[in-house]
Amino acid sequence: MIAELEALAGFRADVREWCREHVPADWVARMTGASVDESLEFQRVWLAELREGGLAAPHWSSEWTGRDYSFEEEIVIAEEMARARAPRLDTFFVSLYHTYGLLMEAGTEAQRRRHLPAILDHGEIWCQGFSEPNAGSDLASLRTRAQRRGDVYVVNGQKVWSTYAMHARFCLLLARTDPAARKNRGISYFLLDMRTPGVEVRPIVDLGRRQEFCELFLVDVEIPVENRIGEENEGWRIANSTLSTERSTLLLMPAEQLRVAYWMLVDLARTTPGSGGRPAIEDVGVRRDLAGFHAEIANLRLLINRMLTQMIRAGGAGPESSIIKLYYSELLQRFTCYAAQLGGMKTQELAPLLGAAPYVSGVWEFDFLNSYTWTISAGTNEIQRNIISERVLGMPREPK
Amino acid sequence: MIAELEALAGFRADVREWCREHVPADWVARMTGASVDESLEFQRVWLAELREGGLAAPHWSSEWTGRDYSFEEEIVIAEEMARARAPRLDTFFVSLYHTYGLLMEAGTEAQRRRHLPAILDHGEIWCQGFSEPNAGSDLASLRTRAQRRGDVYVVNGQKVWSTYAMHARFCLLLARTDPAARKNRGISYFLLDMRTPGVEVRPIVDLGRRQEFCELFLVDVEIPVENRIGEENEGWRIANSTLSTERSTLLLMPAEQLRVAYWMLVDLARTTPGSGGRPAIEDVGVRRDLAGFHAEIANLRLLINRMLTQMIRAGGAGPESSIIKLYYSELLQRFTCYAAQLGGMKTQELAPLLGAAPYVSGVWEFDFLNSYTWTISAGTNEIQRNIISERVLGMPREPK
Amino acid sequence: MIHRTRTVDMDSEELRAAIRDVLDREATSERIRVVMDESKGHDAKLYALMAELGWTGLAIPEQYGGSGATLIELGVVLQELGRSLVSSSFEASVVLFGGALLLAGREDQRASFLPRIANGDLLASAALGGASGRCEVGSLALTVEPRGASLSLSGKLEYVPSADLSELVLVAARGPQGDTALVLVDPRHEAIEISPQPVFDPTRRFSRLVMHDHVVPRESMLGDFSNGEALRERLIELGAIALASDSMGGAGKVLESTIAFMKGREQFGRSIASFQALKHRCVDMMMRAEASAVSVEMALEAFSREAEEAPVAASEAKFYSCDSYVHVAKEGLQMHGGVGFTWEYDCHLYLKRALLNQALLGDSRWHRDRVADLVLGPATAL
Amino acid sequence: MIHRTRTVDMDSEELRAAIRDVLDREATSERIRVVMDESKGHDAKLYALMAELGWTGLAIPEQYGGSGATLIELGVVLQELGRSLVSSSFEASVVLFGGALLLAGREDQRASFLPRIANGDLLASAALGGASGRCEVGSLALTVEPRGASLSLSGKLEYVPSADLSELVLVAARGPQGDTALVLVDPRHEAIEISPQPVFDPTRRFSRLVMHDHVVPRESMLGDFSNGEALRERLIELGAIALASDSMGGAGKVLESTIAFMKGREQFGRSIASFQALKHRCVDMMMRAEASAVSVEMALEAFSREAEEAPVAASEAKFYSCDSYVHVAKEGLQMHGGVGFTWEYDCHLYLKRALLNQALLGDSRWHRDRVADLVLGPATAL
Repeated sequence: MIAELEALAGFRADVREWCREHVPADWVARMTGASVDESLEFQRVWLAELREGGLAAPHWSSEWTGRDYSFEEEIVIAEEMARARAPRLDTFFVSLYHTYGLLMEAGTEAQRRRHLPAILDHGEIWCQGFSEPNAGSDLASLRTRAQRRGDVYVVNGQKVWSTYAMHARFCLLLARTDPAARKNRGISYFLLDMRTPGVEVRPIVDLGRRQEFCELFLVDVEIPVENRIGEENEGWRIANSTLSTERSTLLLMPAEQLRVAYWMLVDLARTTPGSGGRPAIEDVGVRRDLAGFHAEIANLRLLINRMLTQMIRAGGAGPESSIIKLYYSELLQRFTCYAAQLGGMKTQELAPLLGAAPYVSGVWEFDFLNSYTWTISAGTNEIQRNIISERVLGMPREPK
Repeated sequence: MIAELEALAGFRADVREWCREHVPADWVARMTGASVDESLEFQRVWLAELREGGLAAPHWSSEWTGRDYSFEEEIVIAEEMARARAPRLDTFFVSLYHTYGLLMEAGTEAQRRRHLPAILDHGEIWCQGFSEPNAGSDLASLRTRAQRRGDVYVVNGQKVWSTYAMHARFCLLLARTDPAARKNRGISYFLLDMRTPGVEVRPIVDLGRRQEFCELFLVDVEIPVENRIGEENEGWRIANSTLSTERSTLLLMPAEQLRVAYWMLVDLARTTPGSGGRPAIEDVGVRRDLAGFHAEIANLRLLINRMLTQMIRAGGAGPESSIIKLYYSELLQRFTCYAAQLGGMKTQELAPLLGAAPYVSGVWEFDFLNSYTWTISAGTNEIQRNIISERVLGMPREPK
Repeated sequence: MIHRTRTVDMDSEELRAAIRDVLDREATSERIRVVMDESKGHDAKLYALMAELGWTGLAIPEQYGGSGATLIELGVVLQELGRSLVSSSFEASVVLFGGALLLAGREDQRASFLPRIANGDLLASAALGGASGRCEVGSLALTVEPRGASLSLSGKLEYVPSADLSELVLVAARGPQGDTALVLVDPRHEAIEISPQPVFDPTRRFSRLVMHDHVVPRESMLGDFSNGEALRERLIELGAIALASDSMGGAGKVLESTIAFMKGREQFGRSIASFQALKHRCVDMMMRAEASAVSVEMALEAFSREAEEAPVAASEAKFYSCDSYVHVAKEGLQMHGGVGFTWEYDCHLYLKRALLNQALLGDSRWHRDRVADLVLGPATAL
Repeated sequence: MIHRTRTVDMDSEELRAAIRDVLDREATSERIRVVMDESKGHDAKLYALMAELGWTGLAIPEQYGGSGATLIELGVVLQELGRSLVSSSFEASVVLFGGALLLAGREDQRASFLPRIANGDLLASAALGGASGRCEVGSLALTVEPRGASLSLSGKLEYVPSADLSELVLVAARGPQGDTALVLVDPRHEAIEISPQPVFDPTRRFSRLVMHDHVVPRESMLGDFSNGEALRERLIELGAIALASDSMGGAGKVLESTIAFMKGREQFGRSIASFQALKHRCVDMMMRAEASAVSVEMALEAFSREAEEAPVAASEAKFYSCDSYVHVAKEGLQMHGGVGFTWEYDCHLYLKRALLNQALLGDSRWHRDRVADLVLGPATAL
């Protein structure tokens, strides 16, 4: 579809071949209902496998990976991974995307050398310490304090929604260094060693009874000054500029997975009796709904293609990625809810869950519940709508 | 359904009999595409007919009508008029409801004697001069000025959305008497004789190309002091307290008409070919939609019954009437839009319109377009939602 | 001494207040979580209290030890149980099993079971649907064959509510003429294989029952072959109304607690309950909850006086109220933001219960099709 | 001297800007209203300008006097015409009639008509559907019978676009074997009874054509009986894509003008564009408009290269873009408040056009059913 990718047929064939050889055929069965330790181990093995194939971090520069992929090749890799239903590297998500983006943009050479190889070669896990209990969508109102005392900052406060923090070796931390400054002016950015005394991690049990998110309690935690990123009180600007990088191809994989998931829904419709007892796929109403999802899933991919094409040609993503995230997350939620409802009592049956699953695993009720991670986290969809209405549609802010 | 009405079976039979004898069987055919003058004449004749039957203003006190109906009997009359598909008295709507409510609550005995018999016996038409071009939903910010000069107020300004003002003999007018006071504190309420020099009426052409709404231009219009209602600067309070009276049974007729309209939609589904060529009523998807409307229309009537029952037992309507107006208007809009779409190209054909029609006339596309009078006028549904969220759900107002 | 909740001249709203008062104390979120993590998922202590307070006997005639109220009052109990996410056999024992006896039980059956239901001593259930939990008569996966003075039952039953607690289950089985029989069986009998069917909603318990040539005396039948299918349909309506009641109660609670949460939650220097977009969505939630309430009330009333419109009203209440519950629970979870995604908050429990209610005893498509057939007449060619 | 709008290396967005520049001047709301009140409802002056600028010949090969661009560029014109609510025969003449010649015209037919379409001289139309404007082949209400070297046509055609302006109409007729023929007729021929079928959308004109034993030479056929139905289906897809394009253009404009209106409208001391509930709804409108845009683009592209997925893409673009247009136009009218209800503002014109687009050439149910059949295979028992 994207004209620029047509020339990459050979490269695509190689990636496809690699996936055919390396994506473990039985991983879904093996990992369904796996323990936390088993999942973690599997993620490490899969990271190593990808690294050997040169596919663990296609967006990283060749200095760290030895491979230099064009943006077009990155797109092809993401497409093929989705097509092969490869496991997501979700345990290393912050490490591979946020930490990399941050260090390349605002880190020192020493920080890069210390951390980037450790991520890629040893699977060092990072977490994020951004959200706080009383600063959900209103991130800039965070209260965690970092006070300079000589060569260290002493940090006190509480963080929440820190994914995989119980496994993490380091944390990307935002804390307030100037309480007198306006909300987003007095914040600094730190790398926190999770083994520092005073760091306590408590997992949060989520609605699927999994433990992926954590709370962090920070009591007199000392962070050496050299682990501050950028200047003091510049944390908000740094976080904002690095948050938006590398987002563009991240939606490709879930979007491709949704295309695969469409056929899972069709299968469900074939095997579920419809209202009159005949297979649901023969029900005119169900068929129309399936036609609607077919169109909407196609549109999602087309929207992403349009964004990627623009990035290939002009560079830099605009607000399109917010729009696509909104479109994707709501489509995913409607789609999975529809499936959960279509399957009747059968889909009400409790089923063991799958770690690192595609966002549609086929355990439909779980997939639906899980879709709220997309509509709530990283800025709720309500916040996204505010932002889009103001930045894209140019509508005025609300009076305070 | 309402237990209290069961005892009124005899009364109901009488009203039904009256309707059978008096509602002109051919009025829909006769009035479809009728001219403005023909419609007006028909309204006058129908008012006279109702008056003779003692049914023109069942909510008026016996002092003016010679009839003393209980609230329960009022409900029965409204139900039976709807059932008989009787014409609405929409030309006299302001006269019969707003003027009556106002004069009974805040008028002088002289004002009542002058105006109420003129309405009932001679069909005097009233209009409302509330809205202004720059004060739509934000009515309290109106700018029309009334300055006291001796025994008169001199009024200058512009009003809009004044229904049937071109036919009206009098106008219920709100104007600002104290520009220094806070928005809703400096407003007074007047009875304006439409024949006063300086009053100019310009009809607005609506989206159905009808002329029912008007603009009023007021240039140095003199209103005698005795035509002020209540005290100076008390207009806002008076308008608010009289606006809410007599609303409760007004929704009964449209709701009953929607029940009749349901069977018109079913007829449309029987006579329109569906997607596969067979009648639409055999299409499973259409059938499910029809089942949904059947339930929602039943719910509407049940919501109204619940409100009326409470009024019979405890007196006084709460915020229920806002909720019901919201529910009704959005159901009406979805229902008529659905029908317009179901009918295919056939319903796209331009058809002559019907004055004083039920809100569902069967010219579906027109009915749909016309449904916006319900969602926009007398406080848009957006304003209704604000009000309900604050007054019923107790949610805080937005900061200004 | 505990006073019975209902007195003769109490109206529905007084009854509701009395019930809510008890459940607010005895069925807190903490308590619900303890019970739902137990294998039985039935709050026996609360059930005993409910019996003592007369809730289990509310709609049972006085001659059988009940209070002689109607389904309308029983509906209030169901709404409040839904509101508090109560895990219990109430719906199975009192509504379905008790309801079946009231509709078609012989005098000896009524006399032996109704007093025990009323006093909370008898837990029982009913299995009305067929394979995959479907409701159309063709889906019944249990067959019954008369054999002299006995009946032989073979096949399976799915998603039987609270069956593992039950002394008796009323099962719907397909007869030799394609007719239907409703038969009492003892699920603990050794010839019956019973296995749990856990669902996402942790507040509910279901079992699968499998039997092969399980022989019971002919007297175990409720009604006979000639009225079995009609009775099964009435019981599906009754169950549907119970689920609609549960849904309406749940939706009302989600609305309330979401608004309470929003009022206390500050973001960007103001309570999130002051954000217009959220306010408008809350009004939509409220309208659906209000409309569900009248729809359920109508169905309860129509069913209790065996009105002609009862079948339509029951199905409409089922799909409208259950669809609304799902809508409200989805919105409620979203508006809670991050904490809505946690196990700790109740949002997910309501959403899971809403989805289960929607799927049980005929999903929304099934009930809409049923309404269409009843209101419009059957489609001639489908 | 007027320069042709398109040059070889102009991309779609440059083309769009050039077209919009012209229409912003020549197809103002005032002008649209003058034209729509005329009986023909066709802006002949604008049409001549469009021809001069090369829009009518954009997708016609250079050998026939066109620019040799593709349907993708033509789609841009259609989107912009939809955006400006242009009343003209463009869709009938250029898209449907011109498209039919390009798909299946004989060389002599192409040579005699395409240059005249390109230079704006020939107005023509196509009647592809049957009774009540339906699209399935069984609905065709015109029959054709070969009679030696002639064809005899009997029956009626409904909702033929711009037929009253047309010199020629390509009509779809049912053949004796249940096959389909596409035949050129002259609607002004005395044997053809032509009567207007006015619609709510005042920017469009349709006619009903009735004929009884109207005899035309066999050469009037486009293609033959063996490929007539396939061709008719391609033309329905082409027309559907044109309507989807018109809808997408209209939706984009409604979104823009609604936001502009809101920004200038003050209530309660602030611009109504600052109200959060309205902002969120505008974002929904925008998302639908954006998704329509890519959906239409995909359909144009797939159809122009005769891709395997073109039929699905065409039907998806039709229902998605038309449904979205209706949604956006409804919201736009509501957000305009009182003035949205007036004849003076354009809100109602967009809404009426949106509803008409949705109904024309297969409504959304029809196109969804078509997609389901193509993607899922036909339902075995319906």
